[in-house]
Amino acid sequence: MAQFSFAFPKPGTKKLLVGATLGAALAIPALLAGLLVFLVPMVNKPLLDAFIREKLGHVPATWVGTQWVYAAALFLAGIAMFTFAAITGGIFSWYERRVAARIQSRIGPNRVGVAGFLQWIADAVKLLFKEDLVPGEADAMLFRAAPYFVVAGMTLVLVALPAGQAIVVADLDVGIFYILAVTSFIVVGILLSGWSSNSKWSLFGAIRATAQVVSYEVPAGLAILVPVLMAGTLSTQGLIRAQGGWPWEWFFFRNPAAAVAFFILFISQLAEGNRTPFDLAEAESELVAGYFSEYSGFRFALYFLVEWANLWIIGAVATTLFLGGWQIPGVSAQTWASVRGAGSFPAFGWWALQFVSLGIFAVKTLFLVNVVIWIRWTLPRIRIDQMMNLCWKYLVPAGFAAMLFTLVWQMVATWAPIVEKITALVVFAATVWVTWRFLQQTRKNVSLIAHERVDLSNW
Amino acid sequence: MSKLVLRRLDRNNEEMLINFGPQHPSTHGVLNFLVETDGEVMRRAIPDIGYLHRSLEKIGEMVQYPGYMPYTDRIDYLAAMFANEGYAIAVERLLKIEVPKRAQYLRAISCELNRITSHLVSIGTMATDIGAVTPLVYALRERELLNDLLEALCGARLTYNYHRIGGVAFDMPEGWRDKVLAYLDRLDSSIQEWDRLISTNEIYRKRLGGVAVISRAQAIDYGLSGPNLRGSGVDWDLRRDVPYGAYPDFSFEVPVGCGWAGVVGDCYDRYYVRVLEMAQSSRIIRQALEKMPDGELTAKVSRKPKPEAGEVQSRIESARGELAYYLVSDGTERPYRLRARTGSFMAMGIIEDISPGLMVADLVALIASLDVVAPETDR
Amino acid sequence: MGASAETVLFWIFAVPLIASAAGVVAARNPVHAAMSLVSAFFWLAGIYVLLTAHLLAFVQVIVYAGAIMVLFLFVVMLLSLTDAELGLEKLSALKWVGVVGAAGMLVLVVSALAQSGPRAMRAVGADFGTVRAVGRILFTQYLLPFEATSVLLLVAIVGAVVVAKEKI
Amino acid sequence: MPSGQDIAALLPFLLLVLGALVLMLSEVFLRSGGRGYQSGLTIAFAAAAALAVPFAPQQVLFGGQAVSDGFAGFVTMVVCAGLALSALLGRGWLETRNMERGEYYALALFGASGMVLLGMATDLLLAFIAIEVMSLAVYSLAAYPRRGQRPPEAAFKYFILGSFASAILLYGSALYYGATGSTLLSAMRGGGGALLAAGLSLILVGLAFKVAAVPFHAWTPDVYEGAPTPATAFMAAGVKAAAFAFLTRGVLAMVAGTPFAVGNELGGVLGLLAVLTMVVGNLFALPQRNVKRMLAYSSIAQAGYLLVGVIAASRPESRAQGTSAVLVYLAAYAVTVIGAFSVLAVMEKREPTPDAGSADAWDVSRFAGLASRRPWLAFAMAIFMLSLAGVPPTAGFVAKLSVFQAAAGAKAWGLVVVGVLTSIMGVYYYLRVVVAMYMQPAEMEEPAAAPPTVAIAIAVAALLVVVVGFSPEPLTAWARAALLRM
Repeated sequence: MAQFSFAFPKPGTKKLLVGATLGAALAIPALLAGLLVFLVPMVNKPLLDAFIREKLGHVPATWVGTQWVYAAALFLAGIAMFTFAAITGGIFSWYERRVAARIQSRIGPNRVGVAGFLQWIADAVKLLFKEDLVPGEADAMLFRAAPYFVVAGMTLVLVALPAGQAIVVADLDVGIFYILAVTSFIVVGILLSGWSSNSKWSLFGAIRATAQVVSYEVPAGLAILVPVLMAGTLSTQGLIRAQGGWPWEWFFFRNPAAAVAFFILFISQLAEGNRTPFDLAEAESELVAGYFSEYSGFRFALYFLVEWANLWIIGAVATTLFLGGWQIPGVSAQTWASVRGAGSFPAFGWWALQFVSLGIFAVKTLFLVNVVIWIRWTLPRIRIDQMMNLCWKYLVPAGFAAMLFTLVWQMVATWAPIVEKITALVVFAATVWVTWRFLQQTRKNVSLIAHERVDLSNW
Repeated sequence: MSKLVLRRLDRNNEEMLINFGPQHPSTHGVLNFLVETDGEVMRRAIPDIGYLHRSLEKIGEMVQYPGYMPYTDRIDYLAAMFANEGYAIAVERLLKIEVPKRAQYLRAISCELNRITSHLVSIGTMATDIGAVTPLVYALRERELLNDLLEALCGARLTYNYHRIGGVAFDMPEGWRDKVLAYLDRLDSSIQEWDRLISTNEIYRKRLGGVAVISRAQAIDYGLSGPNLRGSGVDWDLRRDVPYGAYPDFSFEVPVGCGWAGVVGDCYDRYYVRVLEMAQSSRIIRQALEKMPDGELTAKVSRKPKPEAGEVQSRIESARGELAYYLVSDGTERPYRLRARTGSFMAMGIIEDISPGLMVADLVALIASLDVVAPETDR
Repeated sequence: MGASAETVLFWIFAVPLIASAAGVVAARNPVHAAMSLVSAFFWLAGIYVLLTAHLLAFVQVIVYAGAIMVLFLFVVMLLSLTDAELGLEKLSALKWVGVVGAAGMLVLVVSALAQSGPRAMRAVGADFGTVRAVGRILFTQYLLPFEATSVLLLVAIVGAVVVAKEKI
Repeated sequence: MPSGQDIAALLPFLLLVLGALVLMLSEVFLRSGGRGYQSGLTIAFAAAAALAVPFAPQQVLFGGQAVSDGFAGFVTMVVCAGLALSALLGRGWLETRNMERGEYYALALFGASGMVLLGMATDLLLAFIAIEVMSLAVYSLAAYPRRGQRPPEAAFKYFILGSFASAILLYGSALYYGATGSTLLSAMRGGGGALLAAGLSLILVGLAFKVAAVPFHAWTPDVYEGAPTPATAFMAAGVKAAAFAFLTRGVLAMVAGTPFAVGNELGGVLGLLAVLTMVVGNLFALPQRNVKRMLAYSSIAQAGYLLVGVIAASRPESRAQGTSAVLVYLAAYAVTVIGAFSVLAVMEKREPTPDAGSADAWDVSRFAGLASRRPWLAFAMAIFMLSLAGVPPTAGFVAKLSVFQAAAGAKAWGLVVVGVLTSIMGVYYYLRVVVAMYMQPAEMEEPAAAPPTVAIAIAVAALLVVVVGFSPEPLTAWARAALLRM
């Protein structure tokens, strides 16, 4: 990539900015990880009790209104998750622009901070200061309310979405189903924003988005059923606990149908998140900006916050269901228990392992986030009838087939567990080989561009 | 919107009427389409032109013959060389001037380079209109390099004003020939990269293949020309069939649509004809650079030419189809009448009749595949 | 959590539920009415959660708020009725009949409930409302209605397509 | 878990659903060529379902949610017969209008499956689902010809009011569940209380709508008139049979289990409903010159007579007599009304489409002088009219006689008197058609020839009506044998 230059009036400014960037780049992830690891597990009541008892030296039962303390802890954990979503969303916005620029042989944002790292803060501030316009003739109340539905749908998902062994706000019995359900807030928000804008393009986009999301919920639901059948639970943590740390213990490899289901889910999530090649709802070249054409300022920022925070959700859901979640290779449930120690408040090693599990989860998720970004900047958009065809004629039948196959497969696996082990290894080996071939082909394609890269800056 | 267009709408409430433009990301300039849709399917799209009308033909009657040359740049700012050349040839015919060989070669080179830049924009925006953003950037990257070359040749990146009555303005700068040859090498591999990236992309082929098919007969009836005509399978190219300038000296092929991704005459054919034409342009430029004769840059032309009364027409193969100038002289130093027949204007005419039954997303593909440029439509 | 927090939560869910239910009836704009219904569904889901019927709560959200109401809104928005088409607010005789009928219904239900009085509630099992428990009961005790529902949905789809088709 | 026996008992229902699926798939895979096979397939599946009835084990199914007994078997037979006859009618009617498609028969089969299930249901939840399967199919059938305004309008009216009735039924079921802790009809045993009474009355309202009892009948004339004639015939025969089957079960369960009995609270309501329905149905039918509308009001009136049978069945002393009377009436009415609608289908104005502005499409004057032009058709129509009026020797007479006998057995003399008087009133408007056919000169153009399948349907229906009229014993014996298990 071409080098980028800074031209600041005073040398001190540059140093300051570099420092700020580095500080932010280190501090923000550390802050997020700390928030997640220390605050979120505290929602667990025994853990919080133990913390108050052993670290603060109080007996919670003697307090006035103990349950409000628990409620406050819950609230704090919720705030932590929202902060996490907002900050990752912001960083993803910068990251996607940099990746897009790299793909397009551009430089991308590079003015605010080193490599433009603080660009997302600048953008957020700019958008907050812009006028919050409501078009005349728009249904002002619904127009104002619509973005909150969208944000609520995204935030509520995070409640049941794990990020580590004990890092989940609420390990619901209906976990993954809850995630599917609260996502429907987003549809309502989109529909409202499109209609209340009183613009034909907005309505067009909203209707496309709704048709798309409602349709793709079906294959997504079917694909989710495959790991659910394999784990025998809907709880997100239960799903992860049913998998293992090594790749061949992941659901993705344990069952050929699960691999298919992974791709069905991934495609459906792209569609539900309105990402290319399914970005029909905000198709710039057709619908201007789709359902949020008329939005500006703060509310516009909310849509984009959701769009990028959604990246994390796409990756995290797929990781949870198919890629072993936070499971650390070689660390079993017994290890977790022994590291935790006998005391009611866990020992240091347990907290350290939480960090590791968070790291593993984040790496897998971020890999999928990268894939989503690559796809977005590579593929054209499909047409609405093609999108519907793909959903109803291919993904839904394939989802059914995968589900039925899994039912049979579970019986076989119970009858002869060795079959599952062998399959896992075979599928894993096949995946490695396919990845290797893909990389080779990519190398070849790159080398086919015979001419040397031209320096754009001075030619 | 103009009353004229409104009068043509017989509306019933089942359909939604949308103004597709004049401010719209994929109208390629200031165009408007009145789109009647029934859900995603269009009943029809009525083009509403004139937003970029600048009286260029009338201006032609006000200025002297050489003074009009910079105005021709504005007829089609993406392919200004052709507008230059067409006007120059028309006036030369009026004055009965023979253009020197070297100037003819330089005209061919500049025009073919311009054809490549124009087609790069066309296919790049086409990919963007279909939803892939990256290919546009690749196309523009290649075009920037080419613009550098054209800037070195004539001092401008967009409105070249390079051709003169009787020849061209400047000779090749030193070292320019090698830079062009180096660029053409790069272009050939870029086209391959382009094919891998987008032309063979399954989604792209599905989006364009079989969409908005213009049959051979329709294309001829509606007066389509250039790549749009050849996309419909008509083997017609003025450079070969009604040769002018230096073109008889070069050997090249004329790509014709043959249903690469579906039916002959669909959007993909029109798109891919352009991709192939870039390679042919490269071939022509190589030959021209190789055979470049020495000689004068311009013929002897007076500063204030006063042609005899009469009328002429010139036809050239522009990037957007046949560009024809019709000039009437009354013996003074200003034209009595100047008229430009442009490819985009003719292409706009077919949209209303092809659009019924297409989806809204297909309209975007149709407009992009016809490579309509607003200034050329309105002039 | 103790009883008091639960009570507070109950009121947090119940009051807006009634308010949005009233909004459905009172709203003149059909989109506003539909949105009130959506919000009523969400509050109702909250009450289900309070009753430890988690699965039911989220089924409620995904099916009603997520799918049915979205399609409903879809249609209402596409119709885009103007004020003129919606008609003026008039209390015609038929409306009075409706009011009287609704009042009668209210009296009937309230008096019936009042007469039957508070009854001892059975304590629910630990797995009450869990996916496992609901699934077990659906596939044993309610197997026949459950499977018959699939026929019902199929009929609904076929019927909708037949009715909506432009020509036979 | 369901046993093989449970599945075997459900076989009629399953066969009808299978038939619907086969017909839908046939439309996908056998699109080319004629569609004559579709009505044939429908009849085959109806016949198979009917044939499965005698083999169904007589037992309580699925933990008491449904029951397979003689009563349900009889209702299944009636529904299947109605389905087969209306499929024959549908074939001719749809083909001449070039709108024959697999969906029509699939929907009819689905509707029949709902009716069969409703006949077996002893659980409010299952009954609700069955009612919805039946109703949704019938709504769509009513809207099936999308030409003109009338069918969609009729279907829409039916749909809105029907959904409202379903909602009331559901609300009643919820109160019922609140009172008893179960949706099973048997859960009423020992129950009582105001909540149960409220629930039951709401359920009754819902069911009264489905059987078109006054004052919940308002939809009937418009829907019967607007729906395509074969669909109307199927609707009149099948929906009535299934809804009455469940109503009978419900009333019997209530009488057995609760202090509410006929004669005091709800029975009085039922009696009032019966009287109103008989009187109002017949009174409104009197001035109708539109034969289709007249038949609609007639079907309301018939619901009144059936209610009399249900009331009789609710009394312990006339239980067996009452239930068998209801069954006989349902069978007789189904055959007769399909026959009548078949003749009407032949006679109705074909072009332009039956729509607003062509109210005379079914005017009685179209029948004028039919006897001289189409003596057999006129003869069949006369038989059906006489049967509807309850004139011997027809099935209608047998049905009315058994209902009134049962009511007399229950000592419900008031109902008997009202029933007989209104029947006599009914003779007037039924005979108007006969008079027009036999005693008035022809005014209209030559009526079109009956398509062969419709002719078969008319012939079979007429034959059945006459045979039952002359020797009612097999039918009544069968109905008596069809025991109702609680």
